[in-house]
Amino acid sequence: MKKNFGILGILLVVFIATAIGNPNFLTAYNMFNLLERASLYGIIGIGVAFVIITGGIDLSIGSLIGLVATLLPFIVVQQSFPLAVGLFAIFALSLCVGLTHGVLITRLKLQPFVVTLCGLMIYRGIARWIVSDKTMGYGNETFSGLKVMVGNLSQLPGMSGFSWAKHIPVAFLILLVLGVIASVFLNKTIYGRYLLALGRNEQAARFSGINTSVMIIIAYVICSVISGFGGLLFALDYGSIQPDSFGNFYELYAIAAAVLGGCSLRGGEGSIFGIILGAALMRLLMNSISMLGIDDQLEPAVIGIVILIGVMVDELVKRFAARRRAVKQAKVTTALPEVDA
Amino acid sequence: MKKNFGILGILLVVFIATAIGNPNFLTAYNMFNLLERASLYGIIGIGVAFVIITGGIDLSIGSLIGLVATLLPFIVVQQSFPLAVGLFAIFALSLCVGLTHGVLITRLKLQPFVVTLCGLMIYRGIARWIVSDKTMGYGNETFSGLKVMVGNLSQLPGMSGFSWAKHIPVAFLILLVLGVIASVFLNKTIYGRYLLALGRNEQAARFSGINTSVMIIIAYVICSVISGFGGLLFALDYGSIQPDSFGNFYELYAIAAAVLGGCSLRGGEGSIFGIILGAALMRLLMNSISMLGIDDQLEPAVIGIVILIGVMVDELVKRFAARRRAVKQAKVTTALPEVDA
Amino acid sequence: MNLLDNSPLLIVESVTKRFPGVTALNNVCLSLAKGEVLALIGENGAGKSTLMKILAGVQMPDEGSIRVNGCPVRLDSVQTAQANGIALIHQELNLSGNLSIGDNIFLGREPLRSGLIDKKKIHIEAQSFLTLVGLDVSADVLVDSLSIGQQQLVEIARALSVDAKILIMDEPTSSLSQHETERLMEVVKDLRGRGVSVIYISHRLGEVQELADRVTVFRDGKNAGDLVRDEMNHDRMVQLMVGRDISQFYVRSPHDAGDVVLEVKDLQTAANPGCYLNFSVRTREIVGVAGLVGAGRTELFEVLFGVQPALSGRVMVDGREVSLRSPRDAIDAGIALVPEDRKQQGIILEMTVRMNIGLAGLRQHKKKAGFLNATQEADDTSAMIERLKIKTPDAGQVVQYLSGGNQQKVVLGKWLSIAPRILLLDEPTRGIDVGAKQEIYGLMDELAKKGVSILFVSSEMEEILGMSDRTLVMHEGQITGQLVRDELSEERVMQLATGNVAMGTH
Amino acid sequence: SQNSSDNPEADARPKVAYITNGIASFWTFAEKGAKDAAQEFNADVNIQMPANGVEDQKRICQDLLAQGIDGIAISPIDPDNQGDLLTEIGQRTNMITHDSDAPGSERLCYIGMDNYTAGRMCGELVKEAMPEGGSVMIFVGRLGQANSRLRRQGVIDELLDREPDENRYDEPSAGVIKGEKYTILDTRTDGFDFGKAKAQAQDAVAKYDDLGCMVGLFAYNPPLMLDAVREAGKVGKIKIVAFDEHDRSLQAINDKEIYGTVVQNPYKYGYESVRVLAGLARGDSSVIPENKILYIPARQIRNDNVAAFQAELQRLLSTEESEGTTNVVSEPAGDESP
Ligand SMILES: Nc1ncnc2c1ncn2[C@@H]1O[C@H](COP(=O)(O)OP(=O)(O)OP(=O)(O)O)[C@@H](O)[C@H]1O
Ligand SMILES: Nc1ncnc2c1ncn2[C@@H]1O[C@H](COP(=O)(O)OP(=O)(O)OP(=O)(O)O)[C@@H](O)[C@H]1O
Ligand SMILES: [Mg+2]
Ligand SMILES: [Mg+2]
Repeated sequence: MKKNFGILGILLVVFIATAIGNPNFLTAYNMFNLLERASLYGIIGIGVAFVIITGGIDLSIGSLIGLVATLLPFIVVQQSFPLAVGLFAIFALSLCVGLTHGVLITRLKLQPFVVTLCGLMIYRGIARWIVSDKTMGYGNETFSGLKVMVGNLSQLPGMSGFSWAKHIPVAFLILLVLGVIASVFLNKTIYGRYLLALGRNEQAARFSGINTSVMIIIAYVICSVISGFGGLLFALDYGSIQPDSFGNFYELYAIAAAVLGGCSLRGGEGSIFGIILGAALMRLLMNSISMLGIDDQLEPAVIGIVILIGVMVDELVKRFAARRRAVKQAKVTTALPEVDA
Repeated sequence: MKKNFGILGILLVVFIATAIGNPNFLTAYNMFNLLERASLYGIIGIGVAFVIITGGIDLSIGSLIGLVATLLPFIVVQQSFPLAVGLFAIFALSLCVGLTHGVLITRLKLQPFVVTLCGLMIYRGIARWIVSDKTMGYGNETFSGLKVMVGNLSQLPGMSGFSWAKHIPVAFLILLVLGVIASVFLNKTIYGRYLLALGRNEQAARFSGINTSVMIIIAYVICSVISGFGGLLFALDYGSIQPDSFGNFYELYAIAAAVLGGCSLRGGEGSIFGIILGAALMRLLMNSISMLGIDDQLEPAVIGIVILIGVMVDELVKRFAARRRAVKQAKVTTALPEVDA
Repeated sequence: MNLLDNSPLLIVESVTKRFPGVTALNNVCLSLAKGEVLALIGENGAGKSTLMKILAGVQMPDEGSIRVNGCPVRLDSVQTAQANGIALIHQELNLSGNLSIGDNIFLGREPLRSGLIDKKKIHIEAQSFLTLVGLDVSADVLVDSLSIGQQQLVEIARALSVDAKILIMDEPTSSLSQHETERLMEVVKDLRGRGVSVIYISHRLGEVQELADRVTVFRDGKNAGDLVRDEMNHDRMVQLMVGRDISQFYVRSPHDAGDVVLEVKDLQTAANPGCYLNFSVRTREIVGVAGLVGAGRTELFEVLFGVQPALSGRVMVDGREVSLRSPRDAIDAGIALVPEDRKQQGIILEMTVRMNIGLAGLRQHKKKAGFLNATQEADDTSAMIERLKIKTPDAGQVVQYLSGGNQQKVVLGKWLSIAPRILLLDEPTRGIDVGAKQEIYGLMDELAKKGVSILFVSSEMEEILGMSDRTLVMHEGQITGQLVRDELSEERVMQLATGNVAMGTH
Repeated sequence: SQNSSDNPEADARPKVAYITNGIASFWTFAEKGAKDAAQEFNADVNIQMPANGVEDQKRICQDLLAQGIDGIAISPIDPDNQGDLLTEIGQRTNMITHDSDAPGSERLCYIGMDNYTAGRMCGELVKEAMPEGGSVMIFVGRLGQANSRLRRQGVIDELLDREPDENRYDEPSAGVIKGEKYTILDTRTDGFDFGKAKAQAQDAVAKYDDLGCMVGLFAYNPPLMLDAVREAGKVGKIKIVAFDEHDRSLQAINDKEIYGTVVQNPYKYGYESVRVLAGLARGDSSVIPENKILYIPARQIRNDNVAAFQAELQRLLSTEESEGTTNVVSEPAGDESP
């Protein structure tokens, strides 16, 4: 958590600055929206974190999201299968995608960047092809039950009585649950420990009796399944899906959130809390840009600059801490010899 | 060159299959187009190869291309500066971009993926902001001189007499020249040797007295300058620049070409010839898809699958060769002990 | 003894260097005369390598001064160090595996012809240096395809090619066997004869005694004393290094070997497919495996540990055949491996002592539905820290800040915590100081007494002679002989290891 | 690419191509029209939707030319700057433009409407929806393409009662544009990212207490704007004016949640393009009108005529369904329009 100081600081500064700049920023309506967006992107950020921790990467997330979101209405509305079949199909698809990535990476020893770059292209092509580039929609009655997931807490059974529940998105609850599970998995189970270990030094992990291939495959499966689930949430929220562009660049958002949150792309490091912060910061920035009336065109530049500053601050904080430790050490060692002598 | 067998094979197969499938494929017109496209993408592929060889990556290429292509007409047409000023400005810009990447990566020890991901966002934002998202055009008279670079050889001074010159794009000549220079640089000069050495083991290179930071910075500068130049060529060829999308995903095409051509993203490996092959294969595929009347929507999927097959074949060839070597070795060693005994 | 100039060539004065968490050098001094071979010894983490890196321009000192030929110098880069005539063979291998041997030897100093690299010249000159160090491989071969020992020889060839006035060798023999080591001794003596000054770091005190004109000893980042040639004997050196006497170095009590535990039949490995290996190990037995660099010993261990598959043959534990397709299988069969390449295969540098020691035992936590058993992990770790006397501030220390010997003990601790029945040790004391060595020997003995079967590879003749109940000798992938304790002698081992004799007894 | 049929007598049938400026379900109707015409006029039509802008469009055209084609109908993404490509096509085959014109090129004919005028029609709807005046936000996928800029400019010019001038461009970065009655607060783009489009709408609702009307210029914008307004509980307070025929937009017009929309007639674009090209291929130049422009006007849809319009669309779709080629049930129409 210590290494999330930099980003937490930036988050607070931007938050306060926007609140001062535009009083409407703090309205319940805007806060709800912000929370919901941060949650959706946070969810896919958590997914990719597992892969990043193994020292890998997944560039196919955006395309998988596009494919899943396209497939569900295709199966359920166009082919008239029951919703359960559709949901199972996209779940199975996500799982197979992750499995394939993992197997290609561990068995054939292909590079994760390459495998998932190909995935980026392949899933996009399939999504476009299946529905001939037609826009898919979630306006259908069938999906109204699922839509609770992108509503507010008061829509949940038994929650309608609480007035505050109206102001909390269900997606935030999902994020919290997922975040806690992921955090426990990563830090409290042996599998999480295996992932962290092999992310640092795969060979040493294998030499310690860890089945690193299986663990890596699991990481890719987790990533793809969470991405697929995230794709469903995004689709429900936006209602309308264009197969050729839905989800484009989402992998970069997810990776950026993970990196901002302290994941090292070299593997072996990552905090779920940090990733949620990272996703929140990115969405906050976009909201602030709107709220403060900053040029729309500059938005990508602002986000890019903030991420850059974030990682730079983190790096400098790390160096500063190391230096301070060295200085402290110096004092200790100059004190000790007198006792020795 | 040996390791380009797989991809060369696929290239030939696709080429012959398309030629059989559609006789129009081999027309001079189509060949010219194909050669030109392959050349343009080959050029940016060569650029990114330098960075990949150091074990780095440059995700900002597409955005830089967009920025450069937007800036030139902005400076020359809208602000009415002379063309030379405009050209110098985009050259200087590309150079500074590369320099900044290199410095952030070597001095601040930031990860290349992160730095250039931020670049991807920042340059896009700046390009959009400077011209307020307006489309920029190269229809202007001022650029007609430059347009020779995307014409055919017969437009070059002294070449109008040769009838064959009409069928060769100038861009192909540029690619050849650049390819030869890059190849010599990489394989015959000490700088190339240093890049290869540090790409595999930076510490070893540093301990050998190589200023690895400077070499890495040089690689990023080369990449950005070539990308900028490539951006100019693309812009001249397409004539119309939408600041918010021009060049999107080009970095992925460039990286894919380099990887197909045998560059390892782990660094230390790369053949210029292979990269050119890689770029050619990708463009050939797109052309073949058109020529054979394959569903347009499937295009990304086809490309993704072919790249995947390409790297898989390369990997299997490599393993097979290793096994054969081992077997050969075995024969030699089994021969020896019998003499001993 | 050589006649030395009065004015030393190199003087290091009160150099201090701090790292986060440690003070590696604390006011150390050192001097080196022209044509002198100075041995630098000290326990792991005493600061030897740190000082050498400072001299080679890789690191900058926090305080202190350095003079070469009487002039103060600021060695802020490898280039300035080279300009001052200083070359360093690093303790860790530093080669680019994607380049050829020749390219590595001349990396950073490539001869040019009309602006381009002169490949021919590189080849010819590199070949001559390879001959000098006794590596019989073409200079065009990629470094990736060499074994660690061979790579070490390439490193040495590179340092020789620099033509330095001061040549620093940081444990050059740590992965060399006797044969190559002797060759290196000759080279060093020859260099001395030509007026080159050498700083020689080694934990093998025998080499030091043979080679050094003078010995400087470091302890805990400080000077602990100097010894001139006449004063140099094993005990004095150890005394200065460790601060106490180590009377009995090789700890061995008589083991009465029991039943056969591990039996290997017609085992064929990928690196040496022409050879079929047969041997067995019994309980309470310590079996040494001797051989030259590249004899195939590591390869054998990796097959036994399931790292790479055997081409054919059988491995039996307790008379039952086991299939070894992964380290997991091996561990399940009761086999553990302490690998040769500690940093790549043994430990996870960025993780804590606790996490490293706990890593192999985590599977036993499965009882708790896969949740970590923090108490068990903590208990295991503190037990190991105590039992192996691991020097660490606490179990939460990151392993990369430990000295090499203590890192090695962490690897041992990881395996002892799951109580293996067959322990494979590949160069267990590589790069480890005498104190830690003795502790490891003691441990091996203790384990054997408790019924563990130990198979260990060593390139150090003394260690083989001192520790093994039985010795297997390998040559070019083949087991050329087995020597029981009574037959064991340096000559016998060398004969078998160099393949100079007819096949030994099986 | 869809070759409409593999007829044995294909030799006699002209091969023509219909090229859009991107992928959008707006073009689904054009595709339908083109196919219907192909059947009627005995031609093969190859429908191509470039996914990646100018570059893709160029590549697709060149590849078609290389295969030999009897005519190309193209919607140039950036007519001003694609002169070289248009010349190349014009020299090699019959070329007409649709949806977006390139008057300076060698095109034989233009089929479509004027985006600027359509924008002004959209502005008229805003005026009707909010006769007493107020502040307006504009949402659009991209401003990079000429048609969206023209559309936006039309809206602004109409609201400010300016003289028509297609070359005017109020830069979005210039900030608030104040007219006598109407104030254009801002224009936000989303780059076809639906998530961002929704966020932009939500942010605007949150930011401006006095927001009077939201205008969505690409088909997917209005439904997302409506979501935002609903969530804020401001339906009716904030007026919405749409563009194109997204089914949710039409439904909302029915429910009086959206005031109205401006629709083009993409079916006609496709139909007429193929008809003209087939005629030209057979040497019949009478298919081209005198002024070389086949004007297909845009229409304004309000609550009073939305039912009839929906029925019209339904008819188109049902024929399509019976053919069994494609069926877009949930989304009968409309994404970002060209
Ligand atoms: N880069 C570094 N960062 C932090 N600590 C370091 C670093 N390099 C060395 N140290 C620490 O400095 C101390 C001295 O290390 P050094 O490598 O000089 O020991 P050494 O005498 O060469 O030991 P060995 O015999 O094991 O090679 C050790 O405690 C080591 O952990
Ligand atoms: N993966 C491999 N593929 C091919 N050859 C290999 C491989 N690993 C090792 N070798 C070769 O097999 C031989 C035996 O190597 P190994 O490392 O097992 O020897 P060793 O006796 O342990 O020597 P060292 O003391 O250098 O470790 C060497 O010639 C080495 O080059
Ligand atoms: Mg050392
Ligand atoms: Mg070995």
